[in-house]
Amino acid sequence: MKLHEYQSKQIFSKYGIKIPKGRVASTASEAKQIAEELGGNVVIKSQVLVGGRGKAGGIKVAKNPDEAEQFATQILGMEIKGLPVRKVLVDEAASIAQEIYLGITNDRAAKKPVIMASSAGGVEIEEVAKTNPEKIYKLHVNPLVGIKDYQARDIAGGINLPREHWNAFSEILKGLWRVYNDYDAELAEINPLVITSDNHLVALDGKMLIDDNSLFRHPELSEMRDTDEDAPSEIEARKFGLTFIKLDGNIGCMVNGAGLAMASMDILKLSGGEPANFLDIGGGASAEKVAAAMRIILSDPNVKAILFNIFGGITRGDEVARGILAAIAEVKPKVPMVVRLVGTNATEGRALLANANMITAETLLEAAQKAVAAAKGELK
Amino acid sequence: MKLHEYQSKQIFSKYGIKIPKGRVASTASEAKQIAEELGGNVVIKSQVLVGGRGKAGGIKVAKNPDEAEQFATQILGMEIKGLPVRKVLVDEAASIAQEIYLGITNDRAAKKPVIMASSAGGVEIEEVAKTNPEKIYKLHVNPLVGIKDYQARDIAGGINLPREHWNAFSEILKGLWRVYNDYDAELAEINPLVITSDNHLVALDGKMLIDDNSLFRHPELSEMRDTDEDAPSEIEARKFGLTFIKLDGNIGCMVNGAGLAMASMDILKLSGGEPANFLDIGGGASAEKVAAAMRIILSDPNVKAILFNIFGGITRGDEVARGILAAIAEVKPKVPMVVRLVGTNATEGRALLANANMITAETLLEAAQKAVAAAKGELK
Amino acid sequence: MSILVNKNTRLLVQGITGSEGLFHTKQMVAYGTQVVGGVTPGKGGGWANENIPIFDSVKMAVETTGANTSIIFVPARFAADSIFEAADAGIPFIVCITEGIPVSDMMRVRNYIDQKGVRLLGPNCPGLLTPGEAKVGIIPGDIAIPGNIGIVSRSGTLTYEVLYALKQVGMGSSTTVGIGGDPVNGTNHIDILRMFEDDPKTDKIVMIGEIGGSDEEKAAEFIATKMTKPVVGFIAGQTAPAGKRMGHAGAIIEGGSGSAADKIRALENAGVKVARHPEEIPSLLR
Amino acid sequence: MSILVNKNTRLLVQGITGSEGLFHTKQMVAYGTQVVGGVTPGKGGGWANENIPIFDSVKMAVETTGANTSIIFVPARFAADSIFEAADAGIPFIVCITEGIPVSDMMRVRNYIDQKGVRLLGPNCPGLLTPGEAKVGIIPGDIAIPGNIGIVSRSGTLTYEVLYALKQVGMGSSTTVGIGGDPVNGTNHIDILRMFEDDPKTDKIVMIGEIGGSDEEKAAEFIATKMTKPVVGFIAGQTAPAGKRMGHAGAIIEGGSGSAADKIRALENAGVKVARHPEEIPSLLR
Repeated sequence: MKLHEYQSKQIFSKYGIKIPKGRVASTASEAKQIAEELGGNVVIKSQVLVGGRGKAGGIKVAKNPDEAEQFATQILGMEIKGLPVRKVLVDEAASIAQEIYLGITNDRAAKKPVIMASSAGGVEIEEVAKTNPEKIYKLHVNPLVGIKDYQARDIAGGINLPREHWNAFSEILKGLWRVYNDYDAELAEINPLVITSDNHLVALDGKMLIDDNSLFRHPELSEMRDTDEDAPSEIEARKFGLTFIKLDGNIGCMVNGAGLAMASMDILKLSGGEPANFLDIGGGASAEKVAAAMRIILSDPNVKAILFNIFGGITRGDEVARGILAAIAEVKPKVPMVVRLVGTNATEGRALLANANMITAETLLEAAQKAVAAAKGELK
Repeated sequence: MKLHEYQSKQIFSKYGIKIPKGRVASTASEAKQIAEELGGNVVIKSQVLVGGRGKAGGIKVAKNPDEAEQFATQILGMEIKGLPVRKVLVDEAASIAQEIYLGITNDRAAKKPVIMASSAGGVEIEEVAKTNPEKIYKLHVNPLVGIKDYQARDIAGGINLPREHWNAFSEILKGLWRVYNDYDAELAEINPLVITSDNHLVALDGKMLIDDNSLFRHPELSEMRDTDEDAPSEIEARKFGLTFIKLDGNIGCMVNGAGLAMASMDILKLSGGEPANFLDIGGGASAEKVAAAMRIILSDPNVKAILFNIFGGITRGDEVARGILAAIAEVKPKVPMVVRLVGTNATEGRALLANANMITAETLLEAAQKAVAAAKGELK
Repeated sequence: MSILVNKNTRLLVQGITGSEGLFHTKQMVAYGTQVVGGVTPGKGGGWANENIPIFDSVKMAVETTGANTSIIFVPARFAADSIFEAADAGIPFIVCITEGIPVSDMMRVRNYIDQKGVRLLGPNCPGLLTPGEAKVGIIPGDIAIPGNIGIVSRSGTLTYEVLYALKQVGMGSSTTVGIGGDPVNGTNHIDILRMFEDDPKTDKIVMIGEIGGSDEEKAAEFIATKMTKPVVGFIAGQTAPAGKRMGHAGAIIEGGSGSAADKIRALENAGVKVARHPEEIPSLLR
Repeated sequence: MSILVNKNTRLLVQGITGSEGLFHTKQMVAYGTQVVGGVTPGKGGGWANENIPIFDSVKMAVETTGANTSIIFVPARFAADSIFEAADAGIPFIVCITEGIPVSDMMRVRNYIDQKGVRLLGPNCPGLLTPGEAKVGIIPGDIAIPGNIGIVSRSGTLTYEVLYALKQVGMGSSTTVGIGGDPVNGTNHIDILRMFEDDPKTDKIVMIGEIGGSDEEKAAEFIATKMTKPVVGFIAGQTAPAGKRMGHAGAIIEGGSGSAADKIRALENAGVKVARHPEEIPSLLR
């Protein structure tokens, strides 16, 4: 899950990393009041979970509280990349001498955390990676050992940071390392980390991505989740432990296993159809889960047919069949359904579904082709 | 350095390990008052830094506050193995179903911390090691990884702890592990860890040894140091960063390097003398340090001669010579002094000492023999 | 011959008393796999599936049974510790079926087991199957027959699909290995490709990849430079949108890299025939 | 020939600008050791002893100078990190002179460098000397001459004593190694004995131990079973009281074990001639 800038920075601050004075506001008048408290010269920053807020006009510098109110009104009325702005962060404006990038993320190839830093801060790191890859300094950290002072110095030297800032930089990096670890972050990023004109190091912007698999260790974070970026069906699916991604096609898919679900989408496309979703019901799915999955698929009015492709392994065919039957009884779907059931307890499952008026298929290709035909109304 | 039982148990308690209710008292009336607060049935435990307090009569169970006062009076008047009892711990008496030993210490051969546990708790672990070595269950922990639940279960199973206590035991062991780590302990020990008759696990006694080399990380511990067990000269030496151990002979020794200091003592003995002390002035000793060392040696009235054996390496002969001269000027020693100076800057050192009226020697054996003769008054 | 598991595999099941653990233990036993013991802390001394002894710890289980392979079915929050435990107990080959282990845990695990020389398969994988010899995992045994094709895959059910398609045309597998769909795992495509290259019973190889990471691209380079045996490939996720995790934690197109198109191109450049859909694989193997 | 250091040693000095570091750097340079660089964080770009470049990090120093050995003079509270830094920078042989490093730090260091295959000598040691070739440490160069005697010792100045006594009678050393007096260190007696056994320039060996631990007892077993070259021994601390640390953190008789008498007995049983005092060693070597 993604954290908002203001949430990330509050966490950074708890770990000793200096952030600008500021608070979050939901209304323009709140923003004005915060600006007054901060002395007037502030930055109004939209809090949405996408990049490119600045370019979209979602970040503005105000010279006084009235301007702050005016900008906050504008920004709180915006949508950025389709996401409504519900909150703005009102931060004391900083006087910037230099902008640095500093981030820690998982390097899946190296199986280690990697620290990335660049003297070209303030722009997205992917952008720097494309245009000035030599400006990104990387260092891997052994997760059993943690970060050491010499590594912090190595990075400081690697981005040509003036020596007078090495100690402060080292403390910030060690703080960020603890954030990254304590929160099981996939990314903990300060961009920009600025050297102010009075020679302080301040985290002007912050970003954190948390590993969803680790949320059992961080119940407090689940409450901070902003679901604006997710389709309602995706939120509903998460409640049931299902992985669902809404797409633009008209054939609903219910598959067990992520790889097979992707392959099923691919083969639908290859057969001339368009998948309405990615849906992995996961390993060992229960009948209840399957029923929930079916309801979610059918909540999409675009769906003209459903493809069930279940290959039993840890998932058992009979359980899935029971879930389908329960969902049919409850939702009474009007669209044609193509089912293919193979593997563990598939025979039992097929027996259960024998009277359910479903189109059956033996192979995946056959199932996909039948689903495409069904969606076109050529098969019922 | 050693911590007292009450100090160790207070630390354990901070880490979630249950200890008996109780407080420390310096007077019998205090002890009585604590006993009253605790309901009367208490244990009075002498707080001295030696083992075998029980056998020495330094631990007594009182049935009521008056008895507590009476026993406290007795115990506070005792000396145990030469150490005066200045404090007693007054603990609520526990009803004991089983006594367990649990300790974590450095295994120098394995280069790893080792957890030791035994169902034969309540006696010294060295005693168990001699009489029932099979009753001690050992497990090494990788210091880069830390302790894991399965290791705690392994130990619980290894000492045949009833399963109902495994979870509580695991929490205690993990707490003790954090104590051991956070305090850079050489030993963190609960003995006995008791199962009370109402089925709780309580640390009835506690012991901690802290690595002196780590004290820079624990300034608060230095203040807790009880110096009763050390000779005054040893305390004085520590202030100057000198390693000094008082012995019973009459030849003071000042040597650089622990191994050479031991060998110098050995060769004195071989030559028919008795060393008055072990003294290593360490590597790179300054003139000030050498002067302090000389004052400490001369503070012992038994000392009839001094042997200086300095082999320069990181220590420089000229610095040592300057220290000796400064000390002579200040202390004006009346005992004969035999000096042997070799190695780094030895020539400069010998030149400095040429006029100091000292007995010189070329070899260590010669120096030792001259010192023995000097102590007998046969050489001046 | 075969790779990693065979008739001599002495298997330990960690989490044997959980519902998935017990279900698949029965399936493995039915297949003929030597399941020599199970571990569930606190239940040591009992029995699973009538005659499989349960132990409190892997250490005790190994001492008693001589297990040389372990399979893990314990819940995600305890699974990383289970891998540590197996590695500490001297198990040289660990298969972790569990899905949903935090990446931070897995990075610690990898850095620990690598220094011990322990091989991990998974997590979030279906395990592996040497048809006719041993099933260590959850791949349905009846969909595969013995043969000369080595299969390595990031996806579980997609692997079944391939085995099933092969069986329809009478083709069998030497060993089928599911390496799992997590971003940080124990064994990657190259590790298995190398074993297949060295395995006399394997003549051809099927490699199934998916979007995310760069494992397939590296495998392509390995195939081009180090392999003599023919490889047929398939990459799932050609229709996957960027920036969305397709179920597997590792299946995500990030920062413009890891797309199916890139991987297919890399494989084709390495001389790999890439199937358009799983059921096309048998014909490409002829 | 010699062990561990020779004319080709390219030495880096960590903590080169400290007073001890600089003093001994000069001594090592004067001896003829190739000191190729120094490290003091924050002073990179400067020079030590006129022509030795100073770097901010070991990594930069290694990249620039090709150093293959490092010696550490930094204060105890930073020394463990300096060992980590050298190991991470790819230095295969690290000598740590620093005294007073916490044992907890050293246990982490050992468990880390062992997995990297890095050799550490020390800490709390005088380093080593291959007379006429290289001095890496603080052993005074002028007290030793080249020869065929390998010396390994837990004690610094006691080693000087032996070298000095040998020189008086015209005997020299192939390499002299001080392993240090800490309870947890990098290299032990056996490691060095094995190297001497394999070193064609070494014909006889002097092993100097002291009270505490069981290193000498283990070395005695190694000598009895694996060594063909004669060994002369000395154990310091025959008059040391039990339970008191004799200066070295590792020199303590604990729980009744680690006494000089035990060690001498073990060595004598292994056929080692044990000297009564250091100056007796030359005659026992004849």
